[in-house]
Amino acid sequence: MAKIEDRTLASNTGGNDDIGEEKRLSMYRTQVVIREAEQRAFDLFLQNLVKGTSHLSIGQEAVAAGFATAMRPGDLSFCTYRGHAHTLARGVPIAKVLGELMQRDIGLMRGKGGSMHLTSVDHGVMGSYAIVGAHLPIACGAAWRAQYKGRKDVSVCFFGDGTTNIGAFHEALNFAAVWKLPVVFVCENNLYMEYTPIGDVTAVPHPAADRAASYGLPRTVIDGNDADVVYRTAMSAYDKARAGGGPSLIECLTYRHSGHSRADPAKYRPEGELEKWKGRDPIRLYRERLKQFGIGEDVIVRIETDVKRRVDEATEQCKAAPPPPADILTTDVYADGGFAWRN
Amino acid sequence: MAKIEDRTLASNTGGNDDIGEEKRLSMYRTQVVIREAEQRAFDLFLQNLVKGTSHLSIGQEAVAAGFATAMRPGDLSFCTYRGHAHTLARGVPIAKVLGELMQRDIGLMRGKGGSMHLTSVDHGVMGSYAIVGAHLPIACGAAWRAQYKGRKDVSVCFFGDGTTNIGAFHEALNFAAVWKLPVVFVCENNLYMEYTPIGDVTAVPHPAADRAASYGLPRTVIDGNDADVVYRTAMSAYDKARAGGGPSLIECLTYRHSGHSRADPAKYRPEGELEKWKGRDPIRLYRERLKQFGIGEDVIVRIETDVKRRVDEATEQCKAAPPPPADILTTDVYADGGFAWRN
Amino acid sequence: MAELTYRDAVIRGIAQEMTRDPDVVFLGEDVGKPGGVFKATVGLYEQFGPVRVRDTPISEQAILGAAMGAAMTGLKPIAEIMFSDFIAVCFDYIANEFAKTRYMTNGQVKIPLVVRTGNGGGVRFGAQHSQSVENWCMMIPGLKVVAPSSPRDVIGLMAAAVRDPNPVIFFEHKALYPTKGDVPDGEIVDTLGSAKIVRPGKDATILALALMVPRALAAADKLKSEHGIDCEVVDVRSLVPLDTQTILGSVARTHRLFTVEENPRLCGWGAELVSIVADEAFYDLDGPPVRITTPHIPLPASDALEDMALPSVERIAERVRRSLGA
Amino acid sequence: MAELTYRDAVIRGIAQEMTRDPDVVFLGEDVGKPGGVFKATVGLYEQFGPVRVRDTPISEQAILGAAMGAAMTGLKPIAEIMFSDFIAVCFDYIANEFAKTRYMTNGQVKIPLVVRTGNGGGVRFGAQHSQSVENWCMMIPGLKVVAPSSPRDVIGLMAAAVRDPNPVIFFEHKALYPTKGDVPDGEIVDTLGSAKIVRPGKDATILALALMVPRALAAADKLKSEHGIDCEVVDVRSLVPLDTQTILGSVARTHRLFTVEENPRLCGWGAELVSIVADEAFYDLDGPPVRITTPHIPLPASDALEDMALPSVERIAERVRRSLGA
Ligand SMILES: Cc1ncc(C[n+]2csc(CCOP(=O)(O)OP(=O)(O)O)c2C)c(N)n1
Ligand SMILES: Cc1ncc(C[n+]2csc(CCOP(=O)(O)OP(=O)(O)O)c2C)c(N)n1
Ligand SMILES: [Mg+2]
Ligand SMILES: [Mg+2]
Repeated sequence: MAKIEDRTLASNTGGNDDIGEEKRLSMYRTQVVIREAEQRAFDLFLQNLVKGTSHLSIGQEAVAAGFATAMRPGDLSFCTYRGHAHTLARGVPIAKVLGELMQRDIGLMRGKGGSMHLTSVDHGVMGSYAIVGAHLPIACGAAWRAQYKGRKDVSVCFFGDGTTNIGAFHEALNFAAVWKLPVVFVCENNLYMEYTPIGDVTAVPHPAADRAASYGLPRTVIDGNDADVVYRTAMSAYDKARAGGGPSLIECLTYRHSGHSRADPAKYRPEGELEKWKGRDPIRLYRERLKQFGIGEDVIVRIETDVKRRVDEATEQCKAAPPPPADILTTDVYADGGFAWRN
Repeated sequence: MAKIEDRTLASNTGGNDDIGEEKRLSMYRTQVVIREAEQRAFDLFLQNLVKGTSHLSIGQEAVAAGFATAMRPGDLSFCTYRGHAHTLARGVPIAKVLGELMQRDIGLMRGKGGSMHLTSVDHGVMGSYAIVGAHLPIACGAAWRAQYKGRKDVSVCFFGDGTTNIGAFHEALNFAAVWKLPVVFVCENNLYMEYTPIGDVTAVPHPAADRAASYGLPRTVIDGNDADVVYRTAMSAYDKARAGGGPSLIECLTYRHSGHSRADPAKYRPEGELEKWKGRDPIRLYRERLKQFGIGEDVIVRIETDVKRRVDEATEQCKAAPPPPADILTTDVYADGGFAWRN
Repeated sequence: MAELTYRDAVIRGIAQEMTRDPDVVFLGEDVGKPGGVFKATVGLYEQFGPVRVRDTPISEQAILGAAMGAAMTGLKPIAEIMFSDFIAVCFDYIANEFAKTRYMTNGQVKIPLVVRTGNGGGVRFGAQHSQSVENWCMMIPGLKVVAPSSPRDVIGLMAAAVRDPNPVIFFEHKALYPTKGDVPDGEIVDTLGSAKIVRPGKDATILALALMVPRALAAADKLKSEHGIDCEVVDVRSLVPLDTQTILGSVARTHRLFTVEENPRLCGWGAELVSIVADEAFYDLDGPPVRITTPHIPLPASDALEDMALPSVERIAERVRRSLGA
Repeated sequence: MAELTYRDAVIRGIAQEMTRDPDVVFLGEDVGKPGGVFKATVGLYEQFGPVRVRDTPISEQAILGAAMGAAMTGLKPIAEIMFSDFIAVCFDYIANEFAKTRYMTNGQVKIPLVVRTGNGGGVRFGAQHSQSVENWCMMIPGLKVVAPSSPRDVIGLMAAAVRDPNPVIFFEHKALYPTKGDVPDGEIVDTLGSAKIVRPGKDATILALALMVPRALAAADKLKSEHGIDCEVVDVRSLVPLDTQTILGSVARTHRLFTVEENPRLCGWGAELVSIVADEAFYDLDGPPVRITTPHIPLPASDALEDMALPSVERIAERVRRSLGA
């Protein structure tokens, strides 16, 4: 990993490289938004204002920021229950995300979906899926539509290391490869399925990349904590997809700083592991990167302060918002808006 | 393929090689039994005496013969709907197999299971499964039991090329590898799923072998029409399994001479393909092999005549047998022998 | 007007909708070039080409998942699951994804797709290829579920299913594929959620579906000619939405209810219908509502045994006669 | 006698059986070293070691398939499917393999295994982690299906399930895990197929399962104290085998039937029970049998909405009161 990173840095000698200052600032902002919003979600959970379960991506922000920043409007994201990061990265307002976690009427789905199902079609976030693996074939279908209609959008599907062992993973990858679909599969390898180390339950060291050959795809493992590396990898996968070159499978090495879900104190971690990864905190790393590119501390702090303010505002907005009204309990089961199964 | 075969022949310079005359005669007999019994099944179908569907292995006999001959008593076979061959190869009486296809009371399961579900626990045939892929995890479980109990038996699981694209394949292979189970996965690549060429729907040229690396397993493709090659491959996979070395995945190249099932005239085949493969008919090939090893035509003919007689006898026995009696309609749904779901 | 097999009606129904709307696409195993294992899609590949009619790997989860993703983003896929028993290998899409996504997203995502599948017994395929699994889908909120019994209904309900903005599970009965019926010329479009009184009668209501409809009709004829019992036979056709008005209306006239279900007993669609009638038309009923079903067993392969398992004309007639005390 | 949580009763039930029989093995995701996501298997790994208590990959089909293969050949596996909603990804094993293999093989193969799974709502997990899916299993011939409501029943029915020579699907209710109850010391072994009258009464029979049992009891108390209505509450406990004697016996005394189902309406277990009672005890009934269910919708995540969806004490009481005209 260290090697990948060094190469990356070496290739970036100024603000006017392939990424450029504007995108970099935007990627930094996105990562800070995710960090602050998720940290807030955790605090609100401790105050019993976030109910149900929730799965944070603190420590994994660079993956979401890199892939989203490289997208064009119209590209589609398919996420898991650990989908707050990807949802925010597509520009969904913080209050809509926190509102859903807090089960308020202003939430993205007015409380009907909850933390594990964030969806914002307007932003290209085509859903967060809570059955492991289920969305990989679904992303194939969206990509098929693009291919069929001659559109140039790409479907990007995020999932974890543990997901590579379920049948739907295999079916989707083969299907996408055979049909040459414009879909990009992104495995966020955070070393754990739920509480079990991925290595304990997987036949190969790299759960996604070591399987790519089964689908005629190249092996790709990247440093998922370096947003620049992620961004560049994303760009080339999207380009390939748009050019009719078919799917990609990308394994991003990363780490979640918190437990699997809000219920998990993560005691199963070997000593020092968290600290080691905190040393590679994607946000700290990227902050340094910005400075290396000559961006001033004041610019960076301005972003940070602005994001914090927005998260505060969103929090207040959500706290003040009412719960969903009773009458939406039975709406939108069917396309006529209702739930009638009989006449 | 030609190359594999040449090597095989070269290594066999006499009746006293690693396989030996007795085993060879037995393997030849097994192949002829399968061929004759399946040909008979087809004739009986034309006479409307075999009902429902049936899936023949004519052309694929060497796989069944080689793997079964290498087994010890106590080793377990798990088959698909295309399981007559593997069932016969374990020594199940022909009349029990034909009887089941003819839906007679003397059938293996007295007509309750039918052609697609041949099972004979006494012979180690732990079932034929008609949902593609379902039996791969089941074979893992039987192997887990062997491992848990410290037994040395091996579970052998047969399936087709098309099966490699379903989720259960992937789950089973990873599971077997991680738990180092004594299970041998045998892919009979007969080039077609049902009517669709396997290459049209698979991302890699060798649907099983090209996926072995995903499970940390070596790539193995063999000539499935040469019973000696099959036998030797089976032996080494079984040895590895018994020694605690974990699973194997073996892709056998072969071809079915008839259609997918009795309903299929197999018009989708490119011209000349069938003829080419008939030129590599496993039985003709093995007959020549026997002669190369100095076995007399009279010995071979005696086997063939004996098998034909047995198939004739079995046919008459089945024709004379009654259909299953009404009272077994509701037996053995539950272990108490009945079907009561209430008091 | 032409006489058509149920099988050919499937082809015509799909072709009608693919001709009408270029966003209708069709995928499944061996459905394209080979024309389907039941020959119920012959010619579609030739007519609509390899871009709209696609053969897939043996990957039922990928088939349904892809159909859903395409439906969410603008296509109207028809997906084939060859035998309805195989719904078990892709049930997550049926139960958890298709059915819940619109609700969970508060209506943001719509999933207009059709899953068509060969359902039912009588063809000696054994326990894993013969089930009647309409209730597997009926029980899941968010789906629509239809099961036509005649060639005409196949076309009309297929059209209605394809045009419906919800996920629809379309059960074709394997044993009906070779059966024939008159079909009008031109476009046929039916309505989901309407039952059909296929034989009016005054002594009892018999509810049936798919293959059980012709059997219920034959039983009604037998009951009439042999015992003078005049049964009304209702082809339920659509389990969701359910035409309870027609059903309750019929029971209000006949005062007796029988369901004829091919599914094994427990939690079959007849249980739901009986529970509705027992609650809402309790005082209309002159005697106990009776369910005639396949016994609660897996289906045997043997012809002799299978024929004993499924409700037969004789069993239906005998059960009704006995209940009516004739 | 000790007070135990439902969660700890699961641990004790499994431990009791693993201690008794070395062929009992246990597998699932995060069940071993981590002690389970619901902490309902804490300590088993330490007590029985890594050979008997095994963590698996996220491969539900492999989990159930392996359990079946092991069961067929001599072990007695307990497999965990973490949330019962995930039965949808491995439903082939439930519906087509476990349930049919004994029958298809004419009794050659036996499959003594237990699938235990976290079922039900009330914990704000949303539509894909909150379903009550007992009916998904009840409808399949060849399975047994239980759903305990108390710590004591958890242990006793777990023991009965593990000792049963058939595949048993064991539904633990997630919302009940923290609830407490008295449990006798020593070995507890119950019987599958026996319902329990948990509150005798004479005015109406209320059938309930799992989380709905305490709610039905509370509703009965409310009906008694506020309206003088005396309800008999039956904890059905086991859907297959079904104790129809106890149920029909109760209805014969009370003459009214209510079911309280957490499942969405269509084809829930209550439909089956109503159809049995309506047929066999028609003349015992003094009024329509009524089903109280979750509406036919996916479950919402929001606490406010979810509480409106599941049958509540108030809704149960109100519905019974209204039906009885009090
Ligand atoms: C089919 C299915 N099985 C199990 C689960 C329970 N579960 C939720 S998240 C998870 C771990 C997923 O691990 P991974 O794919 O690595 O993603 P991560 O949570 O690490 O982002 C499990 C087992 C589920 N939701 N769906
Ligand atoms: C889950 C499932 N999907 C589809 C089928 C229908 N089907 C039966 S056999 C078959 C082809 C299997 O091909 P392959 O694995 O190559 O085996 P072969 O028949 O060639 O021996 C298909 C698609 C099935 N039985 N189960
Ligand atoms: Mg992970
Ligand atoms: Mg094949």
